Amino acid sequence: MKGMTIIVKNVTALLSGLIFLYGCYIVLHGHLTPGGGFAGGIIIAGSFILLVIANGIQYFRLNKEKEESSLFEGAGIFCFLLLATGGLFLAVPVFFKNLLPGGTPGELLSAGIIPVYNIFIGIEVAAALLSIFLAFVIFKTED
Amino acid sequence: MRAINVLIYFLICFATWLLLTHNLGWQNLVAGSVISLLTTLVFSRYFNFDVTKMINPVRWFWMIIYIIYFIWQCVKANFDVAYRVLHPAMPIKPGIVRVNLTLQGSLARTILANSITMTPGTIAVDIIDDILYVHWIYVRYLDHDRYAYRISGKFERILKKIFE
Amino acid sequence: MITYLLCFILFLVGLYGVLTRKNLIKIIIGLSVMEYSLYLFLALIGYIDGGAAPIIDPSKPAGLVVDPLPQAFVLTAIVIGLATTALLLAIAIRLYKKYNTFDIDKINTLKG
Amino acid sequence: METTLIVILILMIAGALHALHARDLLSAIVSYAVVGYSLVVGFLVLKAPDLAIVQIVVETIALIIMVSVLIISTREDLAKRDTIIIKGQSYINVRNLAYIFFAVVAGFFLVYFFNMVSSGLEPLGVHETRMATEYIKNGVEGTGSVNLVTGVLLDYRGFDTLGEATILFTAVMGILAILRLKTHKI
Repeated sequence: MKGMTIIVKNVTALLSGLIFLYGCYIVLHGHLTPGGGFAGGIIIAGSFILLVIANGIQYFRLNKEKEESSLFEGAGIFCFLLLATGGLFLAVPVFFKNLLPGGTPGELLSAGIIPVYNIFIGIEVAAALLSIFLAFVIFKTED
Repeated sequence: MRAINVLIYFLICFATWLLLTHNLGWQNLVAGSVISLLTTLVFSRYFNFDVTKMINPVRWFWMIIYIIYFIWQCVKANFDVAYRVLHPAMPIKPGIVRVNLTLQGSLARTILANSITMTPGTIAVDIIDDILYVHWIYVRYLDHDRYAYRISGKFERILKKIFE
Repeated sequence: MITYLLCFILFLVGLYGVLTRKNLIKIIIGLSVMEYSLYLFLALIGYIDGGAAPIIDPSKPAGLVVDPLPQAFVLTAIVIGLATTALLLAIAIRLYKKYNTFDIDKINTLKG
Repeated sequence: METTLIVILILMIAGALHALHARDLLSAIVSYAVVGYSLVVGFLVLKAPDLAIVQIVVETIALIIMVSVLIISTREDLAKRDTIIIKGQSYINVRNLAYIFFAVVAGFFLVYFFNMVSSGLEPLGVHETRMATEYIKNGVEGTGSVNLVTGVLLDYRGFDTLGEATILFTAVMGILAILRLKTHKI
């Protein structure tokens, strides 16, 4: 993939950060507004995919980036499991125990552990989709 | 210049966060600054435009004039294209023309190309080495100076006042 | 009731595509269409007449709300559907690189 | 309400049929996108904004991946197959009759099962499930999440989400194994 014209590159440079910000907003407000880890993770992956499509793959050292995204994926799912078993440390023998204090519903810091779950699911989904896309792109340029 | 760019990018991100959330509670402000910092860390390296000139208020004044002029051009072009589509004989003569750009700076060129694209009837195809390729629905002149003035002359003059 | 019937017909269209098409891409499209019909069917089951979206304003008394349980199921199923579609596409492109065709009949005869 | 859904479903069926019969694979994928984006509108009509957001981004990413597959390979569907007509041999032979028989039997069973399932369903809009009233009444106090879908997904049904994450992880590992790069020469 060669990359597109300078117009597309400039517009992408302006917008991809804001798309990333929007994805983070969707993830963080998953317990208040429609959205959550899945939708936000896919939008975050979309911002990176936009950069790769616009700038071409020579712009990034992609092999390294693919390893990093796989690493993030593993870290995300591991933290998710760790939080799920986290009740054991507080001597509560329930898997997926909502162990943080609840707070008042409707605030950003509420719903106990659900926002934290959302963040880790967002990391996992974003890394998974990014590595799927990069695998296809690298496979295409291989031979 | 680099540090100012990063700072301006952070402010843009934070303003976008506030516009998205509509909430001034302390939790929201802390979350917004953390997310904006993260975005700045990852994406500010792609934001390398020269933005220090934009502090001058005269340039903002010209930007307002540019927006008004652009909307006026857009309305005129809309009626023109609607006339061409609805006319039974369909008086179109499409073609791709080359326009030599006198404008420097990639951000200004991007805005110029996007303005040309958003005006109905013309589409900016590509920019290769100071030459802008434009697809035009009715190629009126074959002389370079005349069609260049017709397509991008006024736009370019105002954009020069904004960005240079 | 007619919406359920149309969902079933959409499922049958997908099944028809999987069974009769020879092109791998079209088989994948057929599988996705079957998945989509199931998502819509589950969302239809959870719908309540006059219900609001399942986001409750805590300051007001809760009114009638659409059932959130099928929506949660469909949410996970959509992401899994994307992953399996991508996996099938990866297999298809590997087969294309090896046999230079998407036709499953030709792949069958060329094997060995 | 129901008419809107019927129109959307008919559009989806038409899109799916065209996707399965188009000769150019790129137009097949565009018709497939019609199915996916109509599904987004359907979710919005059914008051499921979470599903609509997820479906619209998933559909976009799926289209990008599909087009990236098509760019590597061919855009043409299969070459036109010449049907060989041998004189004196009729189309009605044992093999074709067996195919028709199996198709009829399978269709009969599918319609029978659908009939069996749909006789137990309430009509659209009427809904009496025990879990729904329970979740709606106690969901906000129980989980603290205003968005009930997130509350169900991550609190009541956390196991499902863990399984979903595992499947996603496994699928990505499978894709990376299938599309493995050449071994590095060091």
